[in-house]
Amino acid sequence: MLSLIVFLPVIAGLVILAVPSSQKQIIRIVSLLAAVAQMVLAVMIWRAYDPSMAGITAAAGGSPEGSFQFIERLPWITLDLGSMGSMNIEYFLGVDGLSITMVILTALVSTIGVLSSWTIQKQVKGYFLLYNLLATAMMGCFVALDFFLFYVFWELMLLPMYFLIGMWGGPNREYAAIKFFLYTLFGSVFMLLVMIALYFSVLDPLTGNHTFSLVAMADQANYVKDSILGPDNTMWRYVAFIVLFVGFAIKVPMFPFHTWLPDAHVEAPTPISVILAGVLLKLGTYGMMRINFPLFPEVFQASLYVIGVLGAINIIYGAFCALAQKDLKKMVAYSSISHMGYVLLGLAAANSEGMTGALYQMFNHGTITAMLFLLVGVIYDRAHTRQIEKFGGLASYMPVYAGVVMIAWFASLGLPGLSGFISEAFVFVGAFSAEVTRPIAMVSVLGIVFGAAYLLWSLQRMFLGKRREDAAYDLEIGEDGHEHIHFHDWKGKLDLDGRELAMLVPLAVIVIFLGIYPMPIMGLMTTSINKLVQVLSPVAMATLN
Amino acid sequence: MEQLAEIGLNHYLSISAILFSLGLFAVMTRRNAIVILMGVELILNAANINFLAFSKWNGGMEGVMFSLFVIVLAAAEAAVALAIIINIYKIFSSVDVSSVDAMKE
Amino acid sequence: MHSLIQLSIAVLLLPLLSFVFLIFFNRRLPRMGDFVGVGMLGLTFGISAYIFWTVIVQHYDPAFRLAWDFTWLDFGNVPGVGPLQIKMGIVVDNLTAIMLAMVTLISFLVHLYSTGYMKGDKYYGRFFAYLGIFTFSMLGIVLSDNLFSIYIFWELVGLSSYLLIGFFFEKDSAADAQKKAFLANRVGDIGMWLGILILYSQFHTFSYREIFEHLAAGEFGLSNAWLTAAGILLFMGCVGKSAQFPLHVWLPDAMEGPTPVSALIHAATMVAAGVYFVARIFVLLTPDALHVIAFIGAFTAFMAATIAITQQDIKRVLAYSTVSQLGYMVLGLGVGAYSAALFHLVTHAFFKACLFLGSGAIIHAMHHEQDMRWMGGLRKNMPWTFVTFVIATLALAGLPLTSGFMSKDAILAGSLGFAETEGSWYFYLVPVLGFFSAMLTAFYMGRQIWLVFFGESRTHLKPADPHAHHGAHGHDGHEEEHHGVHEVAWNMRLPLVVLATLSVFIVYSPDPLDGGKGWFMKMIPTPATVVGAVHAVEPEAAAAAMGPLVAEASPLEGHDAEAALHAETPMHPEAAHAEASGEHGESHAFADPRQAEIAHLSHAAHNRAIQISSIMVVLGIGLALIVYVFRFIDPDGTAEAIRPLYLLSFNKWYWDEIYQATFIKGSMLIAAIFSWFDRNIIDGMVNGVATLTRKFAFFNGSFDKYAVDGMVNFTAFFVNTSGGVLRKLQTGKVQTYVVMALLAVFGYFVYYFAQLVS
Amino acid sequence: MSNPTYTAIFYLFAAITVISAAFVVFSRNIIYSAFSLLFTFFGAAALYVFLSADFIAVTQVVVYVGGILVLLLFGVMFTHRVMDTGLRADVLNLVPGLLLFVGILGGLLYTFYTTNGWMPSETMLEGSVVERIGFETMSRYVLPFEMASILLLAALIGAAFLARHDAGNGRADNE
Repeated sequence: MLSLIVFLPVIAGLVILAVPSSQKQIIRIVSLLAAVAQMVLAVMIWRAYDPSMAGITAAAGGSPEGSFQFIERLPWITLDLGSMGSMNIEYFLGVDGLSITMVILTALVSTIGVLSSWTIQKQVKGYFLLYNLLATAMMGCFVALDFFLFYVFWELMLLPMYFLIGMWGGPNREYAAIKFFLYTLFGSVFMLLVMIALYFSVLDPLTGNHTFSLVAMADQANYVKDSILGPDNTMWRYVAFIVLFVGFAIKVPMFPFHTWLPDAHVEAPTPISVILAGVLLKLGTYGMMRINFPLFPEVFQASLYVIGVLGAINIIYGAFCALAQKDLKKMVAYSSISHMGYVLLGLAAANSEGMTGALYQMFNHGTITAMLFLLVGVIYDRAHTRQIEKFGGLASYMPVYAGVVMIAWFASLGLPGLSGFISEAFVFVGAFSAEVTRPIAMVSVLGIVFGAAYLLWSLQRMFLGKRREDAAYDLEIGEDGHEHIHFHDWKGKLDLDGRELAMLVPLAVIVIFLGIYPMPIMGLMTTSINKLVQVLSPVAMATLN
Repeated sequence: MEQLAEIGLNHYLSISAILFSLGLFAVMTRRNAIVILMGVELILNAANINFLAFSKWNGGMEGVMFSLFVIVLAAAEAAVALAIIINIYKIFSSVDVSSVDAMKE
Repeated sequence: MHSLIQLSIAVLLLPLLSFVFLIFFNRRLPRMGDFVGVGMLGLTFGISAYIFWTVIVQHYDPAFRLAWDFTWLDFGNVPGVGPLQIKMGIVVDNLTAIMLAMVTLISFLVHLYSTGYMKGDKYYGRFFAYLGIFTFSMLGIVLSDNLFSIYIFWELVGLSSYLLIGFFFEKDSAADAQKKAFLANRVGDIGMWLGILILYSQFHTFSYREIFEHLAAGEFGLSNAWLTAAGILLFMGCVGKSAQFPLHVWLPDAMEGPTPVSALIHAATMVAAGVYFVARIFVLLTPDALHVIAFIGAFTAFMAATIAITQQDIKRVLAYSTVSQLGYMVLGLGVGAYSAALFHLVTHAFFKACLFLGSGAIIHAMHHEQDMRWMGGLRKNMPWTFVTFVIATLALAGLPLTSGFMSKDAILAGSLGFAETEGSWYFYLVPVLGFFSAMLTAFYMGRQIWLVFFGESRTHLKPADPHAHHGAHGHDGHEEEHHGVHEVAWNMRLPLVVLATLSVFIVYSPDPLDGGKGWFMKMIPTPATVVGAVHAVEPEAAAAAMGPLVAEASPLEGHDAEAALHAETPMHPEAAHAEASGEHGESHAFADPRQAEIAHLSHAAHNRAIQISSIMVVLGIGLALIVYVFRFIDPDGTAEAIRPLYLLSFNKWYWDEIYQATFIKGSMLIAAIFSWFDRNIIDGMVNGVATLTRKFAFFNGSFDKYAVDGMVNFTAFFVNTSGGVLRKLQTGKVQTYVVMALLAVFGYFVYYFAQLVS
Repeated sequence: MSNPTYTAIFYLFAAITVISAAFVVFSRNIIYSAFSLLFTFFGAAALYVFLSADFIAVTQVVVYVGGILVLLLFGVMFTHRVMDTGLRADVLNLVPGLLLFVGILGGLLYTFYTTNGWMPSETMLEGSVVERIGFETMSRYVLPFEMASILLLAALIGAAFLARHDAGNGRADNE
């Protein structure tokens, strides 16, 4: 089941390979079918998922059965290293409350992304090949339970992303692509080292061999006493934690490693921005929750304050930077930085409310930011500019568009009744309940105000009032006597057309529904989050020692 | 001369080494694409001799089977390579590989 | 589920239904679906009236409380806390029943009124949809049984207020005003949110009832300063929403919205929600927090009254008057005059809605002229409006025989009692500011009545200005030159009459001089504080005092998520008993001596308050008559004489300018700095790293210029340079490659043999 | 294997193979190269017989001589006018080529003659292997066998497509 959902896009990619590149429509439809099938599978997994199973660590007795679900475990690569023993790498998939949420999000955003890619005209075949590869890599990252396998998918993601930005991007795309590539590569190189060190420090309790299994790694009892990352080797454990944290933080992206994000977003084509913000950023925080924290819980406990402060900086710094932007897409990019700060803050709270809020925020940010970038794409398609001051009074002329923008913008600024609010609220609830992060939470709430400020201000400048003198469109009086606007070389429908609605309306419905009743998603994660909190708690570590 | 009289493994290996080096030389130095192709055939034959010789002195069938597949491969390779050469000739009006340097820089 | 609960849920959801229906289908319906909105609200009001009738009139029970909730979020078995569920629910008690009736009545009347006022607007149907979502959110605030859901609805009314203020969004001023309103409210909201978090972090629940129980049991884990902080922070929500100083600046600007909206949201209901919320959490406010609230209320009442004197725009006068009256209510809560404050909330809602709708009728009739300088003499043209407007004005000014008189006097009496209880001289500032504001109120309302309705029409005096027409919203088609001003149609007149009727004393109390004899003050008694008891009395005594409550709570502990009706025991049975038999609503026994003292002294101060305030009101009206009717004093000349004071008032104490110069400019400056920092320092740091790397790599400074563009560009450059060298080898001749590869192989051979030999 | 006749025949075929191979490489005339390649293949086939691989030898003759060589000759004739004087094939990278030729040959021979541990097993391959090839092909090597057939098919189609008349132009039109 999981293999299927992971490799479906690649299968679609192979089919596309066989289709002549002139048959653009067939290529698109094949991709769409694969994405929809992936979506259907994700829903089936969701329906069959038992939320009472915890995940995170193995069940009693050391076996992942009974803790994880939909497990697929095969020996994959077994390398004989002579005197160093053998390298056992497994093909090990499974989901728990952390991953199932992300699996649903990935399937959803991938499908939206395919729809949004319909307008790509340049080298359609190559584009969709890379796109499908990317979809596989993302999904694989979320379901891999073997660190090596995770790493493979993690690196596999880089390549298509690099080309998708570098070939289908905006004018400065090569700079952005290389910047993205180097930043993330920088992070993952260190991850590789830690991964190998971990391998030699952990034994699988069932087989007695060294293992890459994340499930075994998450249990501190499995660490070899005198190994490099063994329980007594405090210094190296700190180093490993920090190195991993930086690796994931680059992806989040966390201040001060965030500068690749605005560049990448501004240059990337709309669907890639959607994927980037909707799924890729979550991999950073997902990695922290899955790998970074449970593997080094005592270091995590010691660094709560630092993580919290970094989260707060992200929130407020991102909001202020967004306030200063003139390019709409750049503003949305900085808002992403701000919103991912909430995730970090929630994680730093280290309690169930905060962590649930963080994970739920990851999901909601995925859907909301996807909407934001799609909406930016809609206006960019029409006007060929994203400068905020080139618009004005659009609400009169494009009412449906303005309505959807309203929903997305308000969801982003955390209006109750829309999903973003609940996650932000519980991030704050958690952060405030924890002694360590309480002062940080009190400062970070300012982010709510500034978030509202930049979003409302851009809303006002673009949609309210009347057309500006130097706007990117012309005003004309229609036959019915009303004023209409006209974009210079836009042949399509002025307001949202069917395809754009097909992307935006489901997202809007999800955002509203999950804002009113979050349990369908939140219910999946609570058991796992509680388990995670327990694994990370100082009490659990005290009993271990 | 005892060694020369007794036909051993090394004799075959020597022949194979000579054929291989000759084939390599052709591939390296000749400008004519067809001669290069011939060099490749020589290399393949050298390999075949090696396989069979080792197979004989080892008593197993692996080398024999492998050499069979090498021949199959050689046939396929020759067919495709010649097709490519003919195409090159059509485009460049020459089979001189040194003039086919569109990849330069 | 109790039928009243079912009806309350219906009341809550019907306006939402109206919103959803209208937002999607308004263009497909005849008359853009206004009948849907009006009909739904009529139905809602009918149900609310039934609830009111049942709860208050038919079966009045002082301890009446119905609650219903369901598990909204389930966090499972949380480590360190145990099973944790977040519940959502509604609660119906006496106060709720009154608020429900009030909100739905005014909302219904405003809907009806809007069918006339908004007629012909481009987005006519959308207007009713927005009114629907506003009514829904407001009823949500009223019915909420926990802090989380009240916060949700709190922000939702903020949203509907945002939408309605900016209803004429093509006007820049409206777009500015809506943004300002939302942001000012957000600032208040984060305070409120932090207050909620303080409470949640200790008790892991949002429910009022559970929080109060825990507090009463003395389980608050932090110091008392935190509890005071929680109270003040929660009050910040009220500061934002009820436009108290220092967040009052948004309310006058909110008058950019259509006038029915001003009546509904910015006068009667939403702004009163802040007061309602403080009343809900009243029992957890510590004395220190109450002092802060009292002073903020008093200062707001006074400041807004001074500003109202000099405003020219008819709606702005009313807006500042609203701020001032809200200050009264907050003051009332701060001094502990709980019943009086809520009483004033209700009476104010009716007469202020009447004033706004009346001003709307005038503006409508005057073709969107809002400046009072160009009105005058309207009493002949618009008799209905005139009469209702005057009645409401008298109520606002606090003249006897009106509702406003009773409620305002009760608050002022409370403030006197408060000052006497607290003792220090500066606590007397509260009643003094209150009485002085009463005078100012009478003055500026007298001025308004005179300028609008008396004298001769001054329409022709208006300087010709092409931009003066505010008819930007759909009246373009039939813009007429000024001809006769006529009375408005019945659908706008009816609400005025109803609201004016509700501003008369008899509705509330048979004794026009004492609101305490009326049903309202009797039925909404001051609840016993849960913190005062803890801090004033020994813990055991507190536990004993709250005995029935705690004992009753224990079976609820394991209460399941299912919807259930809690037939609960009274919060304070002895108080209820005393009240039912006693003559005055505030004479019942309190667990807290401070509350009892205030209640006692307030009652004693009642007559004094009536005397002083009557004198003040007469002074105010007299002054208005002297200045504007008899013209003994020339208003313009006086303004010149006290020019600094006049300017201070006219420019609204310069708060807008101060905020503009500090917070807004400051934020933009920080934003610019951070953005610059991001581009230059952070990326610059990356560049710095690049420079270092380069220095290590080539200890030769001649490559300097290649590394300027940062590590990223440097890497590209490095690849480029080495590629430049290597591409010399790239002849494009396959055979050269073969040779090179073989040379490498040969090199390996040599190495291998060398190894072998050695 | 000390039979002197046997040894003599071996040396004969070895000489044919090596000398004709050298002729293939060093001949300036491509037609001569092609024909001497024929002898090389024959020689190699004979050596296969010595190595008890009679089936391979026959295959060698059939495939190489009958197939590949004919193909090569076709190639020569397609691309050159027969016996053209300008048919001389020039040489590239002569010096490094010769250097490598000598070096690699020397290296290989040195390795062969200094390595003593080739460890021939006790049993040597004797007699005909045709039957055993049949068994192996249908049992252990059935998958490679099938794949080889697919490869051949693919190569066939690919070669036909590539060499098709105006193949390049036709593709360009479709784009």
